[in-house]
Amino acid sequence: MSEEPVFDTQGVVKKFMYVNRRAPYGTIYPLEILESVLVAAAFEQDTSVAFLDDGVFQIKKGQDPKELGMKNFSPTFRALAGYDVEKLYVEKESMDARGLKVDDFVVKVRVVSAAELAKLMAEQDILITG
Amino acid sequence: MSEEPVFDTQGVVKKFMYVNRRAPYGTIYPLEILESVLVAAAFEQDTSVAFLDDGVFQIKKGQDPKELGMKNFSPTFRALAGYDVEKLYVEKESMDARGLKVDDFVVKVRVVSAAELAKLMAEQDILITG
Amino acid sequence: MLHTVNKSPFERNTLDSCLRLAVPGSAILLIEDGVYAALAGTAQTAKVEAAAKTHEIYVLGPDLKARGFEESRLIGGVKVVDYGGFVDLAVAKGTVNSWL
Amino acid sequence: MLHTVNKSPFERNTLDSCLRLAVPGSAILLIEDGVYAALAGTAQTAKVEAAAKTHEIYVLGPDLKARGFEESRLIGGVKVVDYGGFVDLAVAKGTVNSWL
Amino acid sequence: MKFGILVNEGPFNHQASDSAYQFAKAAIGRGHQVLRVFFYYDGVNNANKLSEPQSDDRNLVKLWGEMAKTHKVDLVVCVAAGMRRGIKDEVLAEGFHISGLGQLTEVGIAADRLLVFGD
Amino acid sequence: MKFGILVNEGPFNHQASDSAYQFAKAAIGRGHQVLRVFFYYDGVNNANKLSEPQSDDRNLVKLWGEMAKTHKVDLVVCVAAGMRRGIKDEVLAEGFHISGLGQLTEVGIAADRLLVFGD
Repeated sequence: MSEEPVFDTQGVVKKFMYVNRRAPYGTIYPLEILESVLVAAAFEQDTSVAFLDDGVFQIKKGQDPKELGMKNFSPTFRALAGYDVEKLYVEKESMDARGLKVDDFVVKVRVVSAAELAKLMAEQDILITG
Repeated sequence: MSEEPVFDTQGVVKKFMYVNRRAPYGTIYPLEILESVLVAAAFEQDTSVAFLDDGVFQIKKGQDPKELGMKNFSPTFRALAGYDVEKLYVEKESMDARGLKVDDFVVKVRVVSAAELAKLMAEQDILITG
Repeated sequence: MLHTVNKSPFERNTLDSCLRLAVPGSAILLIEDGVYAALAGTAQTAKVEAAAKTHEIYVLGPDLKARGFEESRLIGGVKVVDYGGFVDLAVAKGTVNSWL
Repeated sequence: MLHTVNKSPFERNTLDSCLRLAVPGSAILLIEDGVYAALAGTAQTAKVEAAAKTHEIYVLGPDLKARGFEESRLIGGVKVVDYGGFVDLAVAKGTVNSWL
Repeated sequence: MKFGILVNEGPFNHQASDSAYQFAKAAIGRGHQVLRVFFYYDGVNNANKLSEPQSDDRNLVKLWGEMAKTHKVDLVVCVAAGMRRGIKDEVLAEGFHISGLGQLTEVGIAADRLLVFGD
Repeated sequence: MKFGILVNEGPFNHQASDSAYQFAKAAIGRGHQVLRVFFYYDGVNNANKLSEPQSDDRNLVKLWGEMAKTHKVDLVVCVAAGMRRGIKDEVLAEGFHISGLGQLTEVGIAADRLLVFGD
């Protein structure tokens, strides 16, 4: 095993935005990226999550993948608030194109236009897509 | 190791069509599927390859991935004729949308319309997409 | 023939290719992320409704349920099947093409 | 900001999403199968030409060469860079978003 | 009826392996026979015996192995795809064996239907 | 400048790992520092020491290991993603080590830029 370097990150707070563009269950990205969101929050970074494109399906209410033998990870989104991740953005254009309404979501989100989200993205230090 | 069953395939000739829809180098599917085409031909099956969607880029002339450290596998398409795989179809709609002409290809192909290719697909016993 | 489509029509071109290359009368089964194509009231609905006039459209129930959608949100005329129904379709319809 | 797009615009919606979410003036680098978006004379050309009016569009040369296309087939105004140029763009343009 | 199945993706990352498994299970449940499952491309990762999913998650490597044992389904890992990706005898799970692409063509010929599951 | 790199896909199947490697090489060539490469999702397969590509093909597992050694690039395999996919100490290639997701956040904080390569 190699030696593990430790970087000096003391007191630095950066803007981390997770860019969630994929549908749940078809691939594992939405599940695994969520673990990373929680860790960034635990490191006390200024963490936000943007749901756009098929990513808006990640927070659809009523998910039940039991018959597939898979885990329903959508309740974890509700746990984000407990980690102070309250900046959850949904792009309006993506939501509308998919026939979804705010009532369809398992968490409280802020619906923003593509132009607003573009501005928010441009303000970040770190953008993580998965 | 489990015992390996042997199926009785003596004298059976089926229509195998390979449905190549992906661009080369971005993923390995086009390279690996080609090995399977050669094997089907070696088993003396009635083997054909359809290039449609981004699959038409697989047979573009002049590929040179040396700088990426990758292998140029496009010359193998020319070897198909030696294995009696002469049924190479290119869908015209896909070719036109990508601005490609017959002169752009490394092999001689038969250009067919979507309607013609649909009919050919419906006549197959086995369709392999990769 | 049976065609399966496993990708979201919002993300990829596979459904379009399937609709272009499926001969009239063949069956199309939407599985995995492909099930989103079966929803009413989306930007993809009109295309799928038009396709339903010339093709039988099926959707895999367990995949729909996993993603949190009830049958009431589906386009009219789309039939829901389980994995057993998927097997039956593969038996009944002849050669299968997976639009990957 | 620098945006990278690594998927073919004929196959996926990533370029569309990038163009919708990239603020005017940001740079877009086409890599891997994304390089096909830089070709002139295709069904995607008009969209990319329009985008080139508000964004700087770059294409990764080694990926273009791998796929058998010469610079003469590119849309006018698209700049070709090598991996060193990719690094320079990441340095110069600030935060990087990969449209995966 | 006799089925052959081709799996193009590894477990977990894509749903392909899950769908293939559920289809095979349902086919057997309907009284059909699944002659062989051929693992190609990243599909070879289905045969990695070191795979250790979380305790409340499904374990596809094991599920495939059990199906092979109970229902005599032949599980073949493509040798060339496996070499490239490091799926070799050292990590091969029970119920799988490594062989050549001829095994895919063979099951295509022998089966009434070949189904492909992938990305 | 200091770079962090996130790799989401395994070698060979997608070009992502190649692109990440070429980018890292070019960054080092330009005099920059690559602090850490974090392998997540199927990216953990980049650390499988059993990987044996054809003799005329590139060997990404080795190339990453050599870069780690020569240029002090820290190569981290996500422990959770690796467990699931069977990338554990038994098959871990030289130059890589297994650790938690905190290592990704940490390099995001410490680096001037974080680049993601994936499917």
